[in-house]
Parts: sequence; C-alpha cells; structure tokens
Amino acid sequence: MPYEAEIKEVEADVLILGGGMSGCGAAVEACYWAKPLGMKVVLVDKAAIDRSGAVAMGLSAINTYLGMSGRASYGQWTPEDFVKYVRTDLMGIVREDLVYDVARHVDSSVHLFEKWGLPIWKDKDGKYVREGPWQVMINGESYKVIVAEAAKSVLDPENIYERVMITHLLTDDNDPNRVCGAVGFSVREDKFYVFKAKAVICAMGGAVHVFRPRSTGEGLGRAWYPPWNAGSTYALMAQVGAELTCMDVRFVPARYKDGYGPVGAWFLLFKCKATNAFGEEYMVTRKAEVEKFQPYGSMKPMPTCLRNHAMLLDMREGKGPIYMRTPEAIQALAEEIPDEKERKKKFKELEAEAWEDFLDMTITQALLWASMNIDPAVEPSEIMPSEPYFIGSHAGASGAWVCGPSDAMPDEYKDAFPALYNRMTTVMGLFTCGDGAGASGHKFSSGSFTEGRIAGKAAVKFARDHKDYTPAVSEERIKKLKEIVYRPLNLYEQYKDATTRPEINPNYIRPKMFMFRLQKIMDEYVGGISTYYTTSEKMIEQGLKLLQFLKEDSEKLAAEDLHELQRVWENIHRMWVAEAHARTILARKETRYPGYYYRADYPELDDANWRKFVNVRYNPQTDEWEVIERPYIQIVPE
Amino acid sequence: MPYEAEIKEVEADVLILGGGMSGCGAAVEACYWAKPLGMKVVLVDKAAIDRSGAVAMGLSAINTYLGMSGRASYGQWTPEDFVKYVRTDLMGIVREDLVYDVARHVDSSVHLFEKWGLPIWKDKDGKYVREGPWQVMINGESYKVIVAEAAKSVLDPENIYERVMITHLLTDDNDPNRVCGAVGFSVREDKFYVFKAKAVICAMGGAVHVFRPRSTGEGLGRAWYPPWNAGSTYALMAQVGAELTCMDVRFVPARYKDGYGPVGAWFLLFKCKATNAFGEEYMVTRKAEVEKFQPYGSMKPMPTCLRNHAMLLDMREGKGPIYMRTPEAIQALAEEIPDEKERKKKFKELEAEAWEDFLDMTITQALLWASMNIDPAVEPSEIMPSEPYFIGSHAGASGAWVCGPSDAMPDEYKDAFPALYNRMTTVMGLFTCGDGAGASGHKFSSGSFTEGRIAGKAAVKFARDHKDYTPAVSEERIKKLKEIVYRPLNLYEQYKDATTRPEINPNYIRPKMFMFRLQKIMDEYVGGISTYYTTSEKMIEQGLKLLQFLKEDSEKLAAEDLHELQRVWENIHRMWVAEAHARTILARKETRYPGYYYRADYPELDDANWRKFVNVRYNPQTDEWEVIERPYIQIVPE
Amino acid sequence: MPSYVNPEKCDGCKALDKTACQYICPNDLMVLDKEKEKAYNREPEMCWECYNCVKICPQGAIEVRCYADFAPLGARVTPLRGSDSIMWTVQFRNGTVKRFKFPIRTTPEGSIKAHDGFPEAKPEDLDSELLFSEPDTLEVEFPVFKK
Amino acid sequence: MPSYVNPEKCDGCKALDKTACQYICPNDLMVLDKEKEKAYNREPEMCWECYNCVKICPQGAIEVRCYADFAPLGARVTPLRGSDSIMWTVQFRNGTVKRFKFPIRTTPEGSIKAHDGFPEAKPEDLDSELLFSEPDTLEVEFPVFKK
Ligand SMILES: Cc1cc2c(cc1C)N(S(=O)(=O)O)[C@@H]1C(=O)NC(=O)N=C1N2C[C@H](O)[C@H](O)[C@H](O)COP(=O)(O)OP(=O)(O)OC[C@H]1O[C@@H](n2cnc3c(N)ncnc32)[C@H](O)[C@@H]1O
Ligand SMILES: Cc1cc2c(cc1C)N(S(=O)(=O)O)[C@@H]1C(=O)NC(=O)N=C1N2C[C@H](O)[C@H](O)[C@H](O)COP(=O)(O)OP(=O)(O)OC[C@H]1O[C@@H](n2cnc3c(N)ncnc32)[C@H](O)[C@@H]1O
Ligand SMILES: Nc1ncnc2c1ncn2[C@@H]1O[C@H](COP(=O)(O)O)[C@@H](O)[C@H]1O
Ligand SMILES: Nc1ncnc2c1ncn2[C@@H]1O[C@H](COP(=O)(O)O)[C@@H](O)[C@H]1O
Ligand SMILES: Nc1ncnc2c1ncn2[C@@H]1O[C@H](COP(=O)(O)O)[C@@H](O)[C@H]1O
Ligand code: SF4
Ligand code: SF4
Ligand code: SF4
Ligand code: SF4
Ligand code: NA
Repeated sequence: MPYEAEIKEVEADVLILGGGMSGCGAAVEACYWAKPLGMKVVLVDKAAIDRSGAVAMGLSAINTYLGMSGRASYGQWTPEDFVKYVRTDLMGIVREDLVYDVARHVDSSVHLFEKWGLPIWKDKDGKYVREGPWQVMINGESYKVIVAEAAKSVLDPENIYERVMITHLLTDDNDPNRVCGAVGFSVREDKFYVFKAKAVICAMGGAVHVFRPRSTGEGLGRAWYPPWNAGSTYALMAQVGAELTCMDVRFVPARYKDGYGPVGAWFLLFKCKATNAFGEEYMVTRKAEVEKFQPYGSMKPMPTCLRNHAMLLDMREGKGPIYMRTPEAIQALAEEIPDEKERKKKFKELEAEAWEDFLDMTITQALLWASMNIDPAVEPSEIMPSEPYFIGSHAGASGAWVCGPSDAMPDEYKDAFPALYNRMTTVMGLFTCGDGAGASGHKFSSGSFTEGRIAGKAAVKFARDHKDYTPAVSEERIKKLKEIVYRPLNLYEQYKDATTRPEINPNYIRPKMFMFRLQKIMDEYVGGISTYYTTSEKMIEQGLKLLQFLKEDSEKLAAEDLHELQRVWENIHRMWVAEAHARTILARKETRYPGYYYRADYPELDDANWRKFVNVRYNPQTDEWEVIERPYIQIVPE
Repeated sequence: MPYEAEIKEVEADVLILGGGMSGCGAAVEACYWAKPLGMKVVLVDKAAIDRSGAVAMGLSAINTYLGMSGRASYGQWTPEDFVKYVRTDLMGIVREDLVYDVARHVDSSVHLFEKWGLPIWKDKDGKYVREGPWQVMINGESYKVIVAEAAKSVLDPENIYERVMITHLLTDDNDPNRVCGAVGFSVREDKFYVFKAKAVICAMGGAVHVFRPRSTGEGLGRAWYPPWNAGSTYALMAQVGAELTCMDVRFVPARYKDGYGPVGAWFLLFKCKATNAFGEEYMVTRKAEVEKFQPYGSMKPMPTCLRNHAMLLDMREGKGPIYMRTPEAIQALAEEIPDEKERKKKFKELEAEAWEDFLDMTITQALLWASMNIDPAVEPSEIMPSEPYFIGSHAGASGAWVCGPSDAMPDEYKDAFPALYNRMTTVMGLFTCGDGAGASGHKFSSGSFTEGRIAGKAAVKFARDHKDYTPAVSEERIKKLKEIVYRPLNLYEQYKDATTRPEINPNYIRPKMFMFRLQKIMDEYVGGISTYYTTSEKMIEQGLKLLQFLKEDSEKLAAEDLHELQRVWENIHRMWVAEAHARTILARKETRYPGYYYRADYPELDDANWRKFVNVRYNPQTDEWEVIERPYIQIVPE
Repeated sequence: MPSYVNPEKCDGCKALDKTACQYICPNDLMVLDKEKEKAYNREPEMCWECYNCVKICPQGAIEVRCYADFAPLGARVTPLRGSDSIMWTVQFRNGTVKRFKFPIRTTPEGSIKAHDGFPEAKPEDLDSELLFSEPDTLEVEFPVFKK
Repeated sequence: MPSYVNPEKCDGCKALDKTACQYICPNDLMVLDKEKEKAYNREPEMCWECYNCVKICPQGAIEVRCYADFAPLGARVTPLRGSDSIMWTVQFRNGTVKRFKFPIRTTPEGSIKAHDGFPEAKPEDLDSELLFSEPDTLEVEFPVFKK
C-alpha cells in the first residue's frame, strides 16, 4: 500500500522558504509592507526558526557593519569602501551593485538587532567594539533566537510552517519560467504541503557535505558549516531554470583543526599570527608566490583564498602542522598593560573573550581544547583549510544571478531578467537572498538579514504589481510530485523484506551511502581535500560521468521514515549543487581562486580572458545544462 | 557482575599462532618433525583456516617461484638472482640471508601445492605459465582451501583451535625475554584460552586499517588488504620486547581504483601500459625524476615504490586520472595472431583471463566493472596508489628482526639473538614468518608458506633442545590478563545504561570510533593519502602526541559482545603497529621509499648515511621505545 | 561524541505532545523512544554539537561528549542558560575547571515587537529603495548610487 | 554493498549448531538471528566481499551488491562452486551478461595427506637446513650458501 499523506494547500501572496537570517529579514520587511495592502506572508522552514540555519548555535561577531554614522570604535565606512573590499577579497569579480546595495542598508539592520536585545560589545566611550575593520563583537549566544522572535512578532503564527522540508518549487502550468509556489512534506505528520504564491523567496542557506569532510566517523557532522544546510536554495532554483553564478566560488575557510573554531577574532581582534611548524609566517615567506596572482596578490587585506593559498603552499611541502600562535598573541596584548594588577585583569578578560569566541558559535572547539588540555595562553593550536562549502554570504559567492537595485544595476545586466525587481532571479516571481544570491559575498549574518529585507520588500512590490495573478498548477502535477516526494518511503516498504537486513539491499540505496558516494566523487575528482583542492578538465569529466550514474541511482533512494526522507531530499539537493559546481569549474579555464581550488591544466589567473562571470543554467525543458558568460562591470572606481 | 569465562589451559611443544599461508606451512613442517619426537603441535586462528588470512578469497598467481629445475615457460633462476631482485625492489636494504633462504626452498612448496591439487597454468609444452619473471599463473580460487586441507591432514583435529582471537603472548615469570605461550578468547564461547608452549610461532599476517582508507562509508572494508588482518603479529611481538625492523617499509600497492583489483597480471602478463589522463606514460616521462634516487632509480625492474612515485608525480600535478590502458593491451595481444578465427578465440581467452584475475582474488573489482558497464577490451580503468598497509611478504618489509639460516646469516647479526635458531626473533622461544619476518619482502604466498616451514622446523628443533623447559606463568598473571582481555565487556555492562543510546556514552569508546581516530591521526600526520604520503619530524611528533592520548583511552574501550571484543583487540593491535611505524619513520632521516612515503624534511635518499636497518624495540620493563640501527650487509655481490 | 541523554534525568518531557529537544534540534535528531519515554539522538554522526537540545532541556538531561573520532575522552562543557546570561563550565581532560559567564540578551524574552516604534508603512513607499525603519535606523542620509 | 541474505531462501542452516556462513566468514560477520532463524551480515562496512559465505551457503541464499559508497547500482556477480570448478555469472548494470568457468582443484576434496609419499622424518635431519620433502620436491640439489 503506498504511503498516504494528506495534501495541505496553502495560499499566500509572498512565500518565504527558509527562516534563517535572510528569511527572517524577509519576513520582518515583507510583513511591514504587506500589512497595509492586506497581503499574506507565509514562512516555511524545515526546522524550528528559533534555532535554525547557520546561526543556530549563535555567533560571536557581526561581520558586516559599516558604521556610517560613526557608532563603531573606528571605521566610518561608505558603501563604496565596502565594494572595494569585497571586490578585492573575491578576486575582482563581484556584482558591485548588489554589494553596494547590502552595504548601504546593513547598518540599519544591526541597529535593529541592538534595539531588539542583541548585546553588542561597547568600548569605554560607548562605541561598538570592532573585531576588524568591518566587524563588531557581540555576545551572540541568542542572536538567532532574537532575530526569529522579531520575525515571529510580525508573522501571523498560522502563517509559520515549521518542520516542513521543501523539496521542489512549483512553476506555472502556462509559463514554465514563472515560479508560483513550492511543495514539501511535514517531517512530523503525514502531510504533503502545496504552497501557492505570487512571489517566492528562496532563502534556505548554503550547502555542506557536498564534498567529503575531514572527519568521516562520528565527527562527520562537525563540518564548519551546519549539516542541515544542504543546498536546497541552489538546487531548487536550478531545477526551474534559474541562472546560477559563481558556483565555482566555493568557500574553503581556514579553521581550527577538527573543531572548526573560527579564526577571525584571533587574526583581527587578538592580532594573532599563524606560522608553519618551523615558526615561519607563511603570509611573509610566501609573499612572492602569492603575488603571482596579480593584481589581487598585492592588495590589502589579502583575499581570503590567497591566505589559504599561502598556507597550502607550506602544507603541500610538508611544512605543517600550521599553528595559530595563541600564546604569543595573548602575551603581547597583556604586555601592553604596564600595571601588573591591571595586566592580570586584562589577561583574565582576554581568556574569557577567547573562550566566548568559541562558546558562542563553535562549542566543539572549546570541548576540543578541554579534551586536549589546551590552554591557549600556553599552547598553540593547529589550523587548516576545511573541505569546500557553498555559501554566497561569506567569503564565497555561489548563488543565483539576481537583479540589482534600480539605481545601481548596470544596464548590461537587465536583459537577463523577465522583469526588473530587486533580487529577483532570471525566473519570474522567484527571489533570493543571503546565501542564495550570488556574486556578492561578505554579507554575513547582518548582510544576509539585510538582503532578506531587500528581497522581502521587492517581493511584496511584485505581488502588488501582479495582484490578479493566480497560480495555475494542475492537480495531476501535484499528484505526480507527491508520488515523487514519497517514492523513497514506498520503495523501502516494497523491498525492505527482500533481505534480512534493511541496510543491505540491492533494490535501493539509502541516503547516507548516497551521500558518501557523492562526497567521494567530489573529493577525488572535483578538487576536494584529498587532492589539495586540485582538479582539471579530465578529472572533472570523469567526475561528471560518475555523477551521471549517481543521478540515475537517485531514483532508487529509499527511506525508512520521514526523518530519513528528509535526508533523501537533502542529498538530492546536494547532488544538484555538485553538478552545478562541476560544470562551472569545468568552464572557467584559469585558476582564479587559488586556495579555494586549482585547475591544474590552467594554473594561472587570466584577467585578460576570464575577468567575467561564469554562469550555468539547467534547462528543464531539454534536461541540459548550458554555460552563460556575463561581463564583470565595474561601477565603483578603484 | 563481571563477565565470566572458563579458563582453558592448553599445553604444547610448538604453538602456531595464525593458520594463514605461513601458519599452515609451519604446521605441515612442524608436524613432520614433531611426530617421531612425540611432540605436540597446536595451531590457533581467529577464523576458520579453510578461508582465513590474505588468501581467503583465493589468488590468481603465485608470485614467488624460481623454477630452479626448469619447469617454468621461462626463467630458471638461482636464489642469488632472487636476492638481487628483492634487494633492488626494496631500495637496497634487505636481509639477504633471509631472502636467499626463502628462495632456495620455495620451489619445493609450489611443487607440493601442485601435488595437493592446485591448478597451475601450463603452456603447450606442459611448462608453468609465467606471469612475469618470478610469478606463475594459477586457478587459485581454492588455493587456501587446499593449503589448509594439507595442514589439517597432519594436525591432530584436537590441536586446532579456530575462532580464538589471540590477544597477548605469555612470557616466562623467571625470564621476561622468554616467550612461552599466548592467551586469547573464544569468539563463540565463554572461554579464555591459555596456551603454553616451548616454542611459539607468531604468524598472524600483516595489518590494514592503521591508515585511513580511501572509502570511508560502507566500502571501508574494501581495502586491498583484508580487514581481518589487524597487525596482531607485530603488536604482540613488540609488546614482549622483540626487535622490529623496517616498520617504515609500509606497502602502498597501486591498484585498480576503488575495487582494488591487482595490477600484476595486467602489467606483466598482458603487457599493459598505464598512462596519465593525457595518454603520457609516467614511467617514461618521469624517468629523469625517478633516476634521482640512485642507484635504485635506474635499476631494472624499477622498484615498486618508485613506480608509485612516478605515478604520484603526475597525480600531484593534477595529471590524473591514471588509466590502465586495457583496450590497447588486449588489442595488441590479439593482433599477434594472424588468423582471424584464432584471433577471436585468443580474444575470448584473454577476456576470460582478465576476468579470472579479479574473480580469483578481488571479486569486488569484477563487480565494479559490471557496475560501471566497463568492458576492459573497450574502456580503460583507473588505477591509483592505495592507503598504506603493513605486510612483510609483498613489496613491503615490516616485521621482526629474525635470525637467519646457519650458512648464510652474517656473523654481525648474531649478537642480537639470545640463541641461534632460524627465524627466531630477539626473544627466546619466539619465532615468526611470512608477514611477520621483516626485511625480506617478496615472499608472497609461496614464500610465506615456505618461511612458515623454515620456522616450523626450527621451532621443533628449539623445543627438542629445550625439552626440559616448562613455562612458568603464575595464576595471578593469568587472572590479571583475563581481566584485561574482558575489561571492555565489563566496562560496557557497567556504563551502558548511563545514556539512552549505547553508541553515545562519555564513559567509554567503542572500537569503531577508536579505529577512526587512529586512522585519522595516521592519515593526517604520518603520511597517509590526504597528504600524498608526505610527513616530517614535526608532523610525526604531533601524531605521536595524539597517539599518546589514544593509548590512554584504549583502556576505556568497550564491547557489547564477543564479536565487538574481537574488534577491540584488533584495534589495540593496530595502535601498536601505528606507534612502531611512526617511531621508525621518525628515526630514518631520509626519503628512501618515495612512492611509499616522503619525509618532507629529508626529501632525498642518502645511501652514505642511511643504507642500514632502522629497528625499534619496545622495552616492556621501562615502557619505553628505543631505536636500534643495524648494518646492511651484502652477501650476494651485484 | 555528540549529544546524549541521561535516562535518570529525562522524563520524556512528561510525555507531552512535543518534547523540547525534538522541538529544537535543527537537524531533527532528538527523538522520543515511545516505549521507554526517554529521548535519544538518532543520528549522532549528523550532530553539530550545537548544544541547543542541551540548553533547552528542562531536566538538564542532555550532555555532549566531543566527537569520538578525533577528541580524546574526558572533557565536559556544560552550559546553564538563564534569561539574560549564560554560565559555562569547562572541565578539561586533566581535571582543570574553568567557568565563564556571558550576557545573551538585553531585553526580556518575548518582548520583541519588530515594527514597534516605527510608523506604519505607506503603500507609495513600496517603490522606493528605502527599507522599513530607514533612514532613521541608518542614522545617516540614505546613500543613493550615482552612476 | 556487502553480502546480504535472501530470507526466502535462508533456512538458518536448519537451526543446526553452526551455520555455514557463520562458520566460514573470515571476519566473523555472518550471524544467525535466533528469533527469525535467518542469517544476516552484522557489520557490512567490514565486509571484504570475499564471497566465501556466498559460495558456502547450501541454500544459495547469499548474494553481494557492490559497496554502495562507490559502485553504481544494478550489477550482480554470482558464483556456482562445484567440486572441481567454479562458474561465474557476471551481470552488468546495463543488462549484459557474461559467463566464465574456471578450474579450482585437481584432487577430490578431503583427499590431501600432506606427508604422504615422503619418508618419515629422521630426528637427526632436524639439524640440517633441508625441509621435509627436500631435496626431492626441489628437483635440484639443495643450494647451500657459500660465504
Ligand atoms: C555557519 C557559520 C556562519 C557564520 C559564522 C560561523 C559559522 C559556523 N561566522 S564566522 O565564524 O564565519 O565569522 C559569522 C560571524 O561570526 N558573523 C557573521 O555575521 N556571520 C557569520 N556566519 C555567516 C552567517 O551565518 C550567514 O551569512 C547567514 O546565516 C546566512 O543567512 P541565510 O542565507 O538566511 O542562511 P541560514 O543558514 O541562516 O538559513 C537557512 C534556513 O533555511 C532552512 N532550510 C534549509 N533547507 C530547507 C528546506 N529544504 N526546506 C525548508 N527550510 C530549509 C534552514 O532550516 C534555515 O532556517
Ligand atoms: C591480500 C592479498 C595478498 C596477496 C595478493 C592479493 C591480495 C589481495 N596477491 S597480489 O595481488 O598481490 O598479486 C598475491 C598473489 O597473487 N600471489 C601471491 O603469491 N601472493 C599474493 N598476496 C600475498 C600473500 O597472500 C601473502 O604473502 C601471504 O598470505 C602471507 O601469509 P601469512 O603471513 O601467513 O599471512 P595470512 O594473511 O595468510 O595469515 C594470517 C592468519 O592469521 C590469523 N590471525 C590474524 N590475527 C589473529 C589473531 N589475533 N589471533 C588468531 N589468528 C589471527 C588470520 O585469521 C589468518 O589465518
Ligand atoms: N587574516 C585575516 N585578514 C583579514 N580579515 C580576516 C582575516 N581572517 C578573518 N578575517 C575576516 O574576519 C571575519 C571572520 O572571519 P572568520 O572567522 O574566518 O569567518 C570575516 O569577515 C573574515 O573575512
Ligand atoms: N610494473 C611491474 N613491473 C614489474 N613487476 C611488477 C609490476 N607490477 C607488478 N609486478 C609484480 O607482479 C606481482 C603481482 O603484482 P601486484 O598485482 O601488483 O601485487 C608482484 O610480484 C609484483 O612485484
Ligand atoms: N643463523 C643460525 N640459525 C640456526 N642455527 C645457527 C645459526 N647460526 C649458527 N647456528 C647454529 O648455532 C650453533 C653455533 O654456531 P656458531 O655461532 O657458528 O658457532 C651451531 O650449531 C650452528 O649450527
Ligand atoms: S528535553 Fe530533556 S526531558 Fe524532554 S525529552 Fe528531551 S531529554 Fe527528555
Ligand atoms: S547538539 Fe544540536 S545538532 Fe546535536 S542533537 Fe542537540 S540540537 Fe541536535
Ligand atoms: S549458510 Fe545460507 S542457509 Fe545457512 S544460515 Fe547462512 S544464509 Fe542461511
Ligand atoms: S563476503 Fe566474505 S567478509 Fe563478507 S560476510 Fe561473506 S564471508 Fe564475510
Ligand atoms: Na561573542
């Protein structure tokens, strides 16, 4: 007997998929504008939004804050300054209109956070304590709790759907390039959800576990990026034909080894140095090699990927382990205080700050220090680059190709869009933000929330402009989608008794092994950790061949229960991300992001030919992928 | 209530631990000599010896056969020829007396195999078909079945103990450097075995899963080397203070990717070429780089590690995948036949031979070909170097430092031994062979069986010479050992209810996670696959630090049942192998085995200073390890 | 290793409809064993050690032991989350204990009303680039891009 | 994925003391579920796909499906082991089928008597370097090393 679930239809004007930082921003903003228009805003998340997404554990800093009004201890930056910073960090290719747009709004979001109750560190003059030029320090254990509370305060409780895993977007029967909703299933009840809306905001974060992580036993889940963000944003947008950009600009953060503790506070706030095992600072000794990647190699601050590159040059030559020299840093900061009693106090403070940095956002790292008896004031800790992730809001840039703001988007970009709405993708009615909007990294938590607001407002505007539109989706399509979504449960039921142990069965594949297979392909062929991030045309092509088998086998995924069904769909989404990534990396015939990945067959950066966007688009009609090149256009002068 | 097991005492004159190729050889030989003396020979194995050890699945070739009498299709070699071959392959450092000794006896073993029923391929003149100069082809599906049947035919059935996992050797109460037995537990019944003997032969094979394998999901078990050989031989000998040699000479076989199909038949019998993704033969293009490792780099056949090295040079530069060009090889062999009908027949034969090569010893590879729709006559297959293993009988050399034969062992080596008995270790009464005897690779199945015979005979001689010796082992020690052996079961019982899920518990660690932790340490710090086999003093030292934590935690290993208890002890044995390896590799300050591992801090081969053995010895009295250098002595001129 | 549940402390959230730990886990790992009325982590290798289940459990029944495949045994990190601050106890493998206390929020739980203090939206402003609360919360004039 | 058992074929070796698959598995993986009287592989990720359980099962109840974490689905390799030869059926993912037959031994099972055909050991030969059956089975004079 096939699995039976009730179909629940939900109608909305604006549908927000994902209630993370950007989804909550979208909700706060959309509700504001929707209210006087009598419009309905619905938010769906597979988790409980109090503690969902990348910020579920908390954060210890807000990484994007301009301080235009002079509220920070230093740095009163303009949006133009920010564009220059991000452009450099992302090796010269960004959508400057998008970056500018986030920058000019972001301070307002941070000020709202503070108003709502987020503790931001203050110096003795009452100014925000900067971590580095763009960041401010927070006591961020409850960051997501606060942001979700704000979103919930303006959303009708009935319009919040938690524990609903979104599996597909819905397109209009009469217009395949028009998104008009989404489907998903409840992870708790036998309910299949059909959401229909005039405008849809895709805000389900980035992707992890596409590549094999460095720990493959119990520590599998301990990647830097949270295991629950599985690339749904990219996969779903790709499936309906949205153009994706910078899918090659994966993010490879340098992190404390194994625990994945963040390094930002150590480098910027504590002014800590990292060295190889011989005490050599790779940032100094590798200067000449890094400078080969001109002009970016001599820019300041050095782009994130090049910092990795310098470290990797040492690691490849066996000069590791690489150490964060924490004792020297703490020593140096304490020594700035001449008075001994004061120095002791300062030392205590620094110790608490060091631990809070981890306890607020990567508790494992604190646990690991304690497990290894490491006192950071006494013993240095290892750092190393992680496995690759996809995240459009950090020092990566994967996401959809979206429309920018009316004042800043270059005219050359207009053609791509069926209508001009800020943060709308190349598909009508489909918006995105945060990790979903590409070519505009360094949004971080505050910028993602901000971009959610931008998209939220634009989506209400779109819904207003298309007041009379009603989604057309035949019952037959819904029925078929439902069948597809629950197929893994039925497959399991059908075959589970064919063997004496359900884990081992020739008739299906379970999501965990499917994920391992995906990760192995990506790791070995598409530049994962086991090749030091190196790949080539030949390797990618072999990887794509194996991915093809995997795609075929995805129809044989089986799930024992709703929880495992969630894993099935997460891994199908990961598979889509993998393909978009492999195809983009194959098309870009240069090495633009050394430290993120290396094209062995094109080891150099080639600004003359490749300072442009490499976009990919899956065509749902032909089931084929195409590569689309788009020009990089500078709008903020050097 | 502590776990209760009955103590079973078994007395023997000669005790053989492990009934693999060498253990069966030891049994056949020892029983022969023991019989007229009325001596008792006991054999213990953790598995069923019909299908145990490395040959459990079968083999498709006998890799060591001299053909001194001219029985092979070509190659009528002398033992001296063989010494030169092995010396070259192992980069100039072997115990030539041991290699010579195996060589002069090995043909007799092969002839016995044939007599007992092993099908050896014959050419039209009735001569053994050679695979390469040293190998002969067999239909080896039942190789181990036949060899075990031979051993069983001469052992009293009562003296065969199967499914008994040996955990420790016993030393004499009055002489810590005298081995007089072993203990272990039944994996089937509540029985703790105490074996006492005058002479003990340690023949429990090599070690796998010390390093992280390339597949970490369900395919974890599919290493080239069988998951059940866990280094007990090395660990147990180390624990009682036996000197180990060449523990740095890990084996990294090039194999068909993922399935680990063997390459020997392809290279030698099918004369197949391997190339990088661009069709370049790395053995040709990397000649100059390989020749830097003089004089070995220009010797023929090129040493196994250097063949890996050439391949790795390409892989490191991103020139992979590496392909075995099977279609061209099959084509070329078929084309040798002018007549079309004959050629078709030949083609069919070649196809069957290609598949048999896998079906006889690595069935997974056949499955993988079928899974990927690969017809080797049409499509090439990927090959790559595997994770490191420890095996003294293949192109690796790990094992104990043993006494050689009376006519060939250089006098300089005599001092190391408390008495001169062939294949006795530096511990009185403790013999080893096969994978257990170091510095004498290329024994393979036939040589291991042969060396088992050598050790078997010597052990009987030793027992005869020590007729009046009775093992002294106090009841107290037995009781304590029993407690230690079963502790993991008791720990599990004690704490399992402290949490709601026995897998997650702060009071103990289960063997699977323990193994992952070990593998991660070895992989990342001691030259595993994730660093392209590169390590350094600094890395090894950090690895040893983490190993120290692991060793402490090994006392918290917990097991749910006897099966898991077996896993506990296997992983403790692996841990000992890991430490012996790390310490040896740390001591050898050169890169002698590029392709097996690289010392980044000493990247060159240094014959002037390091053409010598680096041995390690754990001192059970002081709980410390020492490094002992022993001279390499050439007894067979170039 | 990831989160684990002490059966002596867990009361299955009194067999209410939703247990607190199942409610909060972002990865849907915590689940109630209906027979035993105790919670457990059903997929430890997918746990992020985010401590959300630990922080929310009304019985203090959940703890975390760092991933067994890379962390040595014996450490313990325990939070006590109050309404405005959190107390951490860090116990090292070697027994050393450190304690830290940090603020978590400056407003009472449930007090946030996102739009409060700002005027209602004017429909015509929907077409401008300014977001809700701007330019007030920007504290500067809204930057417009000059092409 | 490793070996698996077809419950319709497995008869638990008629609940005899030792099942054939448990008897043979070199890694102690096959075990009988006492309640269901059916065998199963208890630790699939430690299976070497050596096929020994497959070959020995009197009911032909065991098969192997290649490791799911690297092999595409759909292939099947099935042995039929007789007293002197083995037949292999290889079925590809795409349906292609190939069959191969190879000899496995030239003597009847159980017929080997290792020492038969050789003279009994002479105790004094224990001190020589020659092994049992030598020099006969060497077919040449025993090589002695000349220092
Ligand atoms: C993982 C991570 C991220 C950061 C940091 C540390 C760590 C460990 N650090 S530092 O160390 O780098 O420094 C930062 C820091 O200190 N400061 C900062 O400002 N930002 C940091 N980030 C970056 C920000 O967190 C990031 O920019 C934003 O969170 C991005 O926001 P958004 O794009 O909205 O993603 P999200 O993860 O917050 O939310 C995603 C939501 O989607 C849900 N979801 C996902 N798939 C779904 C599906 N199929 N169906 C239904 N719902 C479905 C999720 O549940 C979630 O709610
Ligand atoms: C793994 C492997 C090995 C080979 C090959 C392919 C493969 C996939 N190929 S090619 O492809 O390379 O070419 C070969 C080939 O074709 N031809 C050949 O001659 N040799 C090959 N080998 C090498 C030989 O097999 C090898 O030289 C010998 O087997 C070595 O003999 P020995 O040292 O006795 O080890 P063993 O594995 O046979 O036996 C070990 C026994 O010990 C038992 N045991 C282990 N731990 C124990 C414990 N704690 N307590 C009790 N018992 C405990 C085991 O159960 C086993 O019985
Ligand atoms: N070495 C560095 N130089 C400049 N900025 C850095 C450095 N390390 C981290 N950052 C920035 O600090 C913030 C937090 O970094 P991380 O902890 O690496 O995520 C991000 O804005 C990073 O770009
Ligand atoms: N390319 C090669 N050149 C010479 N000998 C080889 C080569 N490949 C494998 N062999 C030998 O062939 C036998 C089987 O090899 P393998 O299948 O690699 O274990 C061993 O004796 C190897 O040393
Ligand atoms: N390597 C050896 N293996 C076994 N027996 C040996 C060995 N070397 C010497 N012997 C025997 O030990 C005794 C003393 O020999 P030597 O040390 O040469 O005086 C003689 O009986 C030799 O046969
Ligand atoms: S929240 Fe705590 S008490 Fe409630 S079910 Fe979970 S572990 Fe038990
Ligand atoms: S620690 Fe976080 S991820 Fe792990 S079970 Fe608890 S809530 Fe879930
Ligand atoms: S050998 Fe076959 S019939 Fe016997 S228990 Fe195993 S699977 Fe069942
Ligand atoms: S295939 Fe081999 S290792 Fe796997 S269960 Fe069967 S006998 Fe055991
Ligand atoms: Na903080």
